[in-house]
Amino acid sequence: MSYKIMPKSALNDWVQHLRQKFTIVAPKPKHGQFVFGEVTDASEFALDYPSTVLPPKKYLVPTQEELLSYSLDGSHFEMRTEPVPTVVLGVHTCDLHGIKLLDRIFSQGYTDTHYKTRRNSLYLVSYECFEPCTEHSFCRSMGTLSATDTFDLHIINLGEDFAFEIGTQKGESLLEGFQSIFNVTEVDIERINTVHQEKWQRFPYRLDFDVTELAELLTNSYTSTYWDELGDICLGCGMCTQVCPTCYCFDIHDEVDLTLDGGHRVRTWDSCQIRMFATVAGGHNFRAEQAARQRHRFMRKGKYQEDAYGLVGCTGCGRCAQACLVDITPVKTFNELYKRRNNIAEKETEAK
Amino acid sequence: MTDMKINVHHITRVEGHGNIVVNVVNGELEQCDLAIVETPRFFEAMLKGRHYSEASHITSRICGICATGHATASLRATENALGVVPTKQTELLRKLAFFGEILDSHILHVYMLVAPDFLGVGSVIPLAKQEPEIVMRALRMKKLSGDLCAIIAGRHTHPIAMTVGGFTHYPTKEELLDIRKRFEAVRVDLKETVDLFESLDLPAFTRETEYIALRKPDEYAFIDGEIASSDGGTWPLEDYLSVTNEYLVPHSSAKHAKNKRNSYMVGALARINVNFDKLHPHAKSVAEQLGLAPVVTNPYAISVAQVVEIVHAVEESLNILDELVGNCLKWEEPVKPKRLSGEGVGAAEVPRGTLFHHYTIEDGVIQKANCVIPTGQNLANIEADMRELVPTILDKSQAEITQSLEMLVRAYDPCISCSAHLLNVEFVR
Amino acid sequence: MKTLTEVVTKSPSIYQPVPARIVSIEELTETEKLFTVALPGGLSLHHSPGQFLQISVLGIGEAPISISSSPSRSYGTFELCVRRVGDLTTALHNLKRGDIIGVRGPFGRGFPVGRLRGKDLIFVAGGLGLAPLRSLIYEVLDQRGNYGQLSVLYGSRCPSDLLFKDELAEWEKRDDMTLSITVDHPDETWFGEVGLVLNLFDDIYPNPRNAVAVVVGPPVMYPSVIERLLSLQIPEGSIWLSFERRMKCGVGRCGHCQLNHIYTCREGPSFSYSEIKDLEEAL
Amino acid sequence: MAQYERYIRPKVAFFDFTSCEGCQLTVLDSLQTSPELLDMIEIVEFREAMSERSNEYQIAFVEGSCTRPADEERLKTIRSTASLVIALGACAHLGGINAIKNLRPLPEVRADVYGDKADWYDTYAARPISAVIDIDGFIPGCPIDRDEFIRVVKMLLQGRQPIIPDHPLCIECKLKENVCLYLRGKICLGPIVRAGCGAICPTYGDGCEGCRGLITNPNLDSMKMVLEEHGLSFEEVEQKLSMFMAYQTAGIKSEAEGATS
Ligand SMILES: Cc1cc2nc3c(=O)[nH]c(=O)nc-3n(C[C@H](O)[C@H](O)[C@H](O)COP(=O)(O)OP(=O)(O)OC[C@H]3O[C@@H](n4cnc5c(N)ncnc54)[C@H](O)[C@@H]3O)c2cc1C
Ligand code: SF4
Ligand code: SF4
Ligand code: SF4
Repeated sequence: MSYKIMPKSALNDWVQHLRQKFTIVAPKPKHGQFVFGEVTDASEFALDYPSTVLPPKKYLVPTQEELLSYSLDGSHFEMRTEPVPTVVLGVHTCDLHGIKLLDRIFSQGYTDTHYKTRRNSLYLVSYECFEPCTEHSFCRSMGTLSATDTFDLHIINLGEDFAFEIGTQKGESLLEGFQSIFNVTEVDIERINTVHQEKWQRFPYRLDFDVTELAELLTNSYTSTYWDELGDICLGCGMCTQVCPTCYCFDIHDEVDLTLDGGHRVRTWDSCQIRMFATVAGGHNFRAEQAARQRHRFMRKGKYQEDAYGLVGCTGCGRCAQACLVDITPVKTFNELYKRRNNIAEKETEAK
Repeated sequence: MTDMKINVHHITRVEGHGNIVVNVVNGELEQCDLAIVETPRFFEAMLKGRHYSEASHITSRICGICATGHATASLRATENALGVVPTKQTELLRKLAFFGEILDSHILHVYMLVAPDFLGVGSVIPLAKQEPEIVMRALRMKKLSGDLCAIIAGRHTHPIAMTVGGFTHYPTKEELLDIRKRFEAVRVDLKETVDLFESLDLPAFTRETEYIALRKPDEYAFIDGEIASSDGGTWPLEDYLSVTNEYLVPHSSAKHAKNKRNSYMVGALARINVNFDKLHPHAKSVAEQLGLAPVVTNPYAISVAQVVEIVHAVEESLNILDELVGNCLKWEEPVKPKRLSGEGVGAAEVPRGTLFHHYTIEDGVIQKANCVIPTGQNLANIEADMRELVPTILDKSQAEITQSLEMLVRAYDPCISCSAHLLNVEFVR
Repeated sequence: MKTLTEVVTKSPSIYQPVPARIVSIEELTETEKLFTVALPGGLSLHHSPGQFLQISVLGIGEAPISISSSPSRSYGTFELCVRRVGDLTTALHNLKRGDIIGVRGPFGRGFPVGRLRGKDLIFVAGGLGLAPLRSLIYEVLDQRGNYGQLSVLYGSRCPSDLLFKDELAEWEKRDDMTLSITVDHPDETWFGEVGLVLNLFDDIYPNPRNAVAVVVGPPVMYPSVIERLLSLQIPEGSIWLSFERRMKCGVGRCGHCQLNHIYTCREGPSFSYSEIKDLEEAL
Repeated sequence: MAQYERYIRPKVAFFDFTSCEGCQLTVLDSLQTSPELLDMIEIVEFREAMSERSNEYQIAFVEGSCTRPADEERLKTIRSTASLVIALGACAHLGGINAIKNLRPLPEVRADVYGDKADWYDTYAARPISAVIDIDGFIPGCPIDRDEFIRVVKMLLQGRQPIIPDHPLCIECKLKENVCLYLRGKICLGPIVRAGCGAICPTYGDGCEGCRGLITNPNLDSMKMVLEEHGLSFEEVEQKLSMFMAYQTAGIKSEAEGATS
């Protein structure tokens, strides 16, 4: 683990330094929230920001992405994923966890070259969280409150200075040639340790049980009537999946040119919450009820993704909770399922 | 020719449905009507009972071409009723969106609807084959005006971000600078446009009438002002009813209007006749180049007046863009109403003339609404023109007469779907 | 010879199809056509029965279609039996001989050919389900000695909907297999069985210990057929099914084909009943 | 659409009924970005923009609602002439703004507006054209979206049934990364309204008013609850839903009560 130190006052100089080679994106304010967007100056963004509307996954799987262009006679295909090297500044640790999961998903089996190309040109500069970013976040419960990997550089706010933890060579290269970078002293290391230690108590646990029990809880709750209750109130608006850092389901469609001699194959985000998602020809819908769609969503977050990729599918970022107009949230859902299961268990023991 | 019947069913290249009916018996003009057969829309009845915040969105649907104009007049009426005074920045942005619409509508009219008559083709579609340069230029200019509306209000037809007391969205500085650059570049197209219209021969026909437009002391009025007549006299907006004196005729689902004479004209030509002194200097010199010196009494010159206004709108837009960029646009929440009940009139010089909206609001809900639309005000005047024109051309073939009449009606750029709004009025006949 | 899979996985994008030419089109019914497709020079499909391809009509889109021909009978060409139901399939039906389509694949896990060796086979097809099963039928017929008895039970909506009529007639004549057919709605030309495919089970007496069943049909068919097979004492692991889901990528990512945690396109489309019986979203 | 047909430079006609003609204007505007359109289709009738007329066309785009008995005849003629009839915009697709008048009993509206001359003009409850003739597709929106119009034309040229999104606007709104209007203290019909407009209203700071119509499976009860939680009275909720969808929410109940003479 190697660290470097940069005075906070040098932030803008560093941004300008990076801009010579990279596009810089960072959290910019928008109507009381933040969104990742291109910046040209340190005054345009904040590193101490609550959360962004969309997670940085949009730089890996763009909301709409041209996969191919072709001529209709099939004589010509072209793949046009040519991402510009981009530095993402201020990625929260929960979002790092999300990207780590996406990395696994898009590289297993047949590699997704579109994802891979974008991923390779992305430089992740994460930022240590000091307090819960919103009332909805529950990262501590999900075990995503610290960064151990996936980042290229990780920034820790030390008051007057920033400490950079260097995660990769890519990360190191971001500091190359920049003047105001200093080696760490023992004092700095101490400050880093203190900061790390102090932050934990500020983050409450919000799940009533340990996250390692989550997958099993969901398995046992598969037939719970709670899903029907969610299905009744869920609007099926799909916001929850759109804003989620670990949702990646997509649609692919073709867009023909008006002259009808060429076309494009386009990938767009999709959502398991909408009616047509699992409908096949003939009209049969394999997930016809909203209750089943909500259950599917939570099963993926709490169990399926973990079973398949070894990482829990919810990062505790709280975005979906903030988005949902009918207050369907992972915390409420998981805790309610837990409560009901315990009640049942209690009744069973009583009966015995 | 002693007997002749002309019946143009659904005049083309105008907005909405109108018929021309001419009946000549024994060389005498028996009937000469512009019949508005557009289906009545009931907008005033629809507004009744709706929340005031919806009014501008509902009334912009009166007309797709002057949607921004309707929204503006509607917002001004509501604001006047509820004691809202918009900020300077709001006024500037509204003017910009308004200029976007003036440009869009005038370019559409002079290039796509009127020019084919002078260039001897049936429409802009063969024109696109015959004179692609002209059509591409028109499309380019129209795109610019549409884009101006879009960055400010989301779109031109049925603007989104314009709301009571201000805006719900603001353009970025980059967007303003970018559109400013394009406005500068469009001056080349403007010159070509002026040259094109200088080369066209207008039919020689004149008839003096009363010209009415909004007037302001310090600018060529488009939004607010007082009502002014070329026959003399000004009226505050609240007195609009005493100017428009609307009445119904059986052959038309739109109302007619008259002030001092039996009819009057509103629109680009009326504005130029009333407000020539307030035109931007560039526009003034273009007017001179095109031989437009007030008072102009040839109704076919309305299209030429529109060209002058195109120049005016481009130059004024550039000024406003400079001012906005210079003062660096800031986020302003819309000004909140002072009260939720009241009565107010809003007026604007939309592309086709003076538009009035008049609302009575109680507890935030609209109780009564009235909209007086430019084309309605022009109808009596168009018919008076037709009655004077027909006897002077009776020696021509029926096809030629029909063509002259259609061109006359088209010159007024009648917006028929607007005018078929029908209100709660006293019937004078 | 290079396989199509090699080309697809080595191309810049896994979503890039390989252009292939339609060499003949046969109209099987009013709504089904059989396309014979040739891969570009030197490419082999190298599939196993039950696998599918992602088929593109460029400018329209892509859809999963089972390979209907058998590996044992493909000489640079393969066959697709396509029912016209919507956008892409209608566009396919509009194509002519010589036209180009895009292919990716083959994808998925086909039928468990290895486990069928030496077994008595019961193939149950409902409607279009015969298309993928046909691939397997020829596989068995071409290596006839490797398998036990073969019974094919085929249910169709009406006589005019029967697929591969010539081949059915041939199969009927063979004495190394039995074919029974039933239709829901008979017409005046029909003298055969009428009713659900379940009725056809009355004539077969499988030895449960040595029998394997492969069932392909519309979703509504599965529960009753499975029930019948179970009642014949066929073990859950010896009942194989093939599932249809919406599929956009074919490689286990787009999410549409998920049944519970399983990506049908990758882990299926064929499953043994024991694998999926506890998955609510399977049946 | 019963049968798919491929079209090579089809003859296309535009017709208008009760409307603001903004959708036709949008069609004209689409030429600014897609001038090739004129090579791909032959426009044979477009009264707003051209004088030429024709009784021969394969594809008819119809703008506007049907608001009087006399319109029905014309619609039927269009239907019998064209192979494909596409409703253009909210008025034709839903009844749209025009149907607000259906909310009050027609005799009252008529008397309100015409006074004692009510019989001068012909009118009845506004309705979508699909209430009068079969249609083969629709392009929703008030006004239509320019890009969607071009997309539909392309699909028609390819012989396809036009695909119009049937999922909620929120999906698209989030793709635009808008801050949800509910978090900005406003209200929006996005969760129950059809996407496809690029969420243009929320993007410009205004709640969705439903001009594209409801999705197939809206959770209306839950939506109403959300609106009420955000301070709307029951009446205001009903009114919100009736701006463009009065025909759908209220039907043409008023017609039964009123004379249509
Ligand atoms: C593994 C596998 C193998 C298959 N093998 C074959 C095969 O061998 N042969 C074969 O013919 N098929 C096969 N299929 C089925 C085939 O993939 C589908 O029929 C095909 O995807 C349909 O695509 P389409 O574009 O023609 O239809 P679509 O246009 O997608 O329409 C499909 C159906 O959904 C409806 N629909 C579509 N969009 C909407 C909407 N927005 N709202 C409401 N309804 C809508 C349509 O009405 C239609 O009924 C297979 C499927 C799978 C998964
Ligand atoms: S955000 Fe809420 S209402 Fe919308 S789909 Fe998700 S859970 Fe349902
Ligand atoms: S499920 Fe909700 S809280 Fe969990 S990662 Fe997704 S958006 Fe964040
Ligand atoms: S603003 Fe409207 S459309 Fe956008 S997410 Fe919120 S509710 Fe949905």
